Amino acid sequence: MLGLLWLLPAIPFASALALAVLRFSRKQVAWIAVGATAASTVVSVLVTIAFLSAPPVAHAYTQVLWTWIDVGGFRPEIAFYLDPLSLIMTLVVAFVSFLIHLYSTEFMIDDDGYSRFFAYMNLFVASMLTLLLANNLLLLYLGWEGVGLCSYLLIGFWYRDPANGAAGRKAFVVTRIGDTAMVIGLFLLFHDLGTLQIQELMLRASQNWHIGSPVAVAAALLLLGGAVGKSAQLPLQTWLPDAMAGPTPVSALIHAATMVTAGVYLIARTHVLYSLAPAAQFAVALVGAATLLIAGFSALTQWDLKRVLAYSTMSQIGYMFLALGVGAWPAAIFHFMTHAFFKALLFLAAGIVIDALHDEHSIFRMGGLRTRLPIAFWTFTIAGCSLSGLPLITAGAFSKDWIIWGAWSGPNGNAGLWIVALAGVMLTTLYTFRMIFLVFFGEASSEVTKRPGKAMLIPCFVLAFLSIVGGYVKAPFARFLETVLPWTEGAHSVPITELVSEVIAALVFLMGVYLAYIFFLRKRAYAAALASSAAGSALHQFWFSDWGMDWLYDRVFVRPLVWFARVDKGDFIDGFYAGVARMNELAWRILSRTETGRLRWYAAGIAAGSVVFIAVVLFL
Amino acid sequence: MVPDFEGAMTSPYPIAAIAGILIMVLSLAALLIWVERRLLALWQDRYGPNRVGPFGLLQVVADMIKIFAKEDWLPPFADKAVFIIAPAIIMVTVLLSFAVVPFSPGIIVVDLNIALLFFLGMSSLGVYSIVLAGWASDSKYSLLGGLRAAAQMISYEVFMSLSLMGVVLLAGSFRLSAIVEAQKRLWFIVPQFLGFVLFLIAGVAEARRSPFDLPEAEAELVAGFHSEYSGMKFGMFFVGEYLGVILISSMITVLFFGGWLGPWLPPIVWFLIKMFAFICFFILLRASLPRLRFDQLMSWGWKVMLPLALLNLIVTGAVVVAWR
Amino acid sequence: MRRNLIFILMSIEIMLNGTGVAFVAAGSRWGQPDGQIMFLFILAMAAAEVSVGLALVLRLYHLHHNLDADAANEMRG
Amino acid sequence: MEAAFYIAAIVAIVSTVLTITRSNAVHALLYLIVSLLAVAVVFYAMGAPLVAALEVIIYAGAIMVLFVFVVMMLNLGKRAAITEGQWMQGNIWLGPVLLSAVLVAEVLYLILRARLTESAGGVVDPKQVGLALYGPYLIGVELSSMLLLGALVGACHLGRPVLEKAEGRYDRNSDGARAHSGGNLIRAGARRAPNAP
Repeated sequence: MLGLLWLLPAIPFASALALAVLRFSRKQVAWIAVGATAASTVVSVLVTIAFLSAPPVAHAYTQVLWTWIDVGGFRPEIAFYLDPLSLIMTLVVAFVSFLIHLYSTEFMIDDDGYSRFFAYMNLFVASMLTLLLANNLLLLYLGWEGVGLCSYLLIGFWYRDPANGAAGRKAFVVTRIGDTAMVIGLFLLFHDLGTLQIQELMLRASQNWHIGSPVAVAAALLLLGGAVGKSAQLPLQTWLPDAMAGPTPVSALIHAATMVTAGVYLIARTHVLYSLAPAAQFAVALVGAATLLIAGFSALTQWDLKRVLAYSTMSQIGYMFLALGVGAWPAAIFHFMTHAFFKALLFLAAGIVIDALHDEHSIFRMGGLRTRLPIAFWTFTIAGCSLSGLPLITAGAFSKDWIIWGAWSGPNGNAGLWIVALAGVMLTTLYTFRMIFLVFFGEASSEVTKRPGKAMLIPCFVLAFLSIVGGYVKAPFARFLETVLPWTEGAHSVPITELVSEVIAALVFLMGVYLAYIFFLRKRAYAAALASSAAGSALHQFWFSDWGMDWLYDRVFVRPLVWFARVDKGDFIDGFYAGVARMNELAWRILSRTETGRLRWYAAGIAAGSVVFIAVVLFL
Repeated sequence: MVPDFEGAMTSPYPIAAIAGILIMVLSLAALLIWVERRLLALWQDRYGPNRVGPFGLLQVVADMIKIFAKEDWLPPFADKAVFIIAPAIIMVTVLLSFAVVPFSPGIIVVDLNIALLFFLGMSSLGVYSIVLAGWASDSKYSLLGGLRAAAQMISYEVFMSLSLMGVVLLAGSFRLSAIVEAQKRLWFIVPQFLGFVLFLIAGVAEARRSPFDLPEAEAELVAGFHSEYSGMKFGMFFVGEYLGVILISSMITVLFFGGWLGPWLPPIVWFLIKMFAFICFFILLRASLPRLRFDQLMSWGWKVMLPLALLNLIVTGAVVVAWR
Repeated sequence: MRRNLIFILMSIEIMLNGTGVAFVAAGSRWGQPDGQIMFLFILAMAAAEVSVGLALVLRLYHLHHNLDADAANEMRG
Repeated sequence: MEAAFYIAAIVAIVSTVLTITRSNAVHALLYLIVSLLAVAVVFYAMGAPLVAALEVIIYAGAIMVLFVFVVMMLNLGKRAAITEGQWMQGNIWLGPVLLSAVLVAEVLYLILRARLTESAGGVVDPKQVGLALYGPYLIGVELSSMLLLGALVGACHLGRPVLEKAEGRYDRNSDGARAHSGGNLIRAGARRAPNAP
């Protein structure tokens, strides 16, 4: 059964190819695309069953398909590696992708590029699964770039509007910065350790490098660069909000299942390396904590429903980074799973709302939808509660509490990170309930023109169910992951217990809900007053523009570069190339004299040439 | 320098074999003229030739006398040399093909190691007869017939060769006697059914029999490529067509139906029975099917038959590889 | 001197065939299959060349109503 | 077999010479076919049966049929043969003959210089050829398949009736079509179609 592993990425890839090359009717397209992801899901379930019923040796299974490249000592293979970590990731990715595909069949039904859309989506899933299952970093990088390419294609899916194309380009270029760092990291690893095969690499790293050695720190930081780019963390987070230009299911796919979690996966996969480089690991925690706060504040000020969700994703990924940074590895993966469920659901429900209101994105122009879109309301609320961590009954609460607890008690945890994590809970709750109150409560302000059909509702129900019960598997989850990502509490003395941390988090949550209720439902005037005061308005503007990051980058990088390029336009190198071109032109002028267009002339030329050639061979 | 010219089964008396096979084949071809007319009549509820001799058997003799006695007319506008060569080519190529057909052990002129390729080569040369006849006659109907023949032959030859490669793969040899021997356990019709169907269709087209008789389509082109022919030259085309039918039937027998293999009866009898069954099938085709349109013929050949032949070859190859 | 495109193509065929004979002869001189393989490649190339060449000839004939190679000197530099 | 080889070789040379001296295209083609068949016999005598068969099937059977087909389709007639005869006269022969003479001299010199030793190569089986073809020469096979595909597409493209159609629309003034479409005949008429009566 485990031998079916290769089918996981192969099926969506084949389907993507078929959809891109051949022509089908809309119905066929839907069947093929959804069928491919469904088949992938089935395969991943089968593989999981096989893995659980008869765990392979050392809890890892490798399937070598063929040798990819064989140059010198460099011999990466097309090989898939299955261990509890990649198993869980694959399962979640395949399943959530399947649900999102199902949802898209209805959501995109009126779009011209139906087949193109699903070809990209399938390719996206195939790349992500390749990334997850790769047994060496090069193959992982292939999937990594495939994911980047597909995100570019999908964000700019409605390419007729130049703004969308620009958003796609931005996502591509910004993640490219991270990718470059990652490639350099790969070079460094290969140069020092002589392999890219992940397990082998980890083994050699722990043998060759002592803890805190500069090479290990450099390599870990470079990989972190890649992860930061892909996962939209500080300082490369600017592409994610703009990525909302794509269709809503794409946002769901990017945010919930694929792309942004790739960075989390990369760090978890190479966690041995980070254990060897405490400085780099602490950097991960810092990046996570900073992003968590910054994105949370920004989310508070956005008016576009999808942008709020985008910042929320950033901040939740920040949580995962924080968990990775403090050494609470399984907590990060657990949060990835629950996040996949509720964030996908949030986007899907938001898609229903946006679709129902004629493409209206502004939450200030929504309102009172509770009664008119009850299903969207309930699913959105469930997902929102899960996101902000409604204690005891939602999945998000379990994973988040674990991270918060880990921020204190993990190997690298401390009180400061713990407080940041709690502040994050506050922010999350505030912006989530701001959304819920503004969109679904209050008086109605716009007309509902469309109601979702079955294909859109079923994924929502399934995800809502998972957003609630997903948290109860925490204990077996941790046990299952133990072989790959051991969870150890820090050795330092902890004055509080896990229970206390959870209770405090719950209190913070309640406070957040209350504040949101006051500001955004009961007394909206307060919020308005706060925002319009001088300091408040400046802060609002600052947060709204993502802490001025885009402005900063524009000033620091883009403009100087453009200026330099303009100044440097006429340097001597151009002269050299112009000279080459001129010489070619001259040669062309001379040679074109011989181009008479007369066949006999050419034939004579060939004959004379062979005479000369043979003569040269003969007499020299 | 000298290649392995003679296989295991070549007749010990080559001259006798040549003479015997020639006589047999030619008399069969002559007989076929009568058989075809009688069978067609039977299937179309008519009498057919029944006056001359018992069952009209001597009709053939009468026809032959007529053809021999007719004036051998050369059209003044024709290209004389080519006009005369053309009918000879078809006789030569078809009769040469018979040289490699293993009728039964010992009754074969030469058991060539590339016999199948030889057969294909001869059948591809046969087309010149039609094409050149069409060109040399210098009349528009003939020319059109010749053009059609050229296009048709090129199109159908391609998948004809390809359809046979499955058989070659299974038998592992181009030698026809080896192919027959390889069918001792199982006739190739079973594993190569698709190949058989393709070869059958290609064979009908190669023999220019209805429904693929477009080069002479009497309804549109008078008599196609042989409009200007008469007398003995016309007779050669006429007999050549029947020889072609016999050749294709015997090739089908050899390649797909185990050649001379069979219980109780002597090998040659088995061979003749199988061959005759296919000859009857050809005649039945003519009695039952309408003629294709030319564009249908071409697109049928290139768009349906060629991909099928390739598919057959690929699948056969895969199975053979998997089997080992 | 040949100016007829058909004849030029035929001459090319003759030359290709001559090369093929040389290859096969060399191959059989050493008893190796390589010469025959080269001939097969020549065969494939000849088939490709003839199909394109004859299609061009037909097109040119439609354009100029003769087969004079010198009439088809449209591609002069 | 020796005799067959020499006879076939002589036939091949004679018929090739006749090919290049005919002025009637079909006659030249017939001689060329004869020459190819003779070469096939030569191949067989040299111990290359597969190539001999392929020479007959593909060269003589397919490529030459294509030639005959095109010549018939052009239906050149007697006038063309006369023109051809006129083209063949005169002292235009001189240059090519001179060049060829030099070539022949060089080749002869090469042959004479190298002392050829007689050796019997023996028969090379079709099987051997096949194994070598799909073994070390696999890349070549792939390349020639691509070449053939390219030829197929090219021939199809050249044979398309699109150009005529585009011009046919402007039957009375086909230069106008050229000018109007900016010389792009394939798109000619596409622009003016809505206004056309």
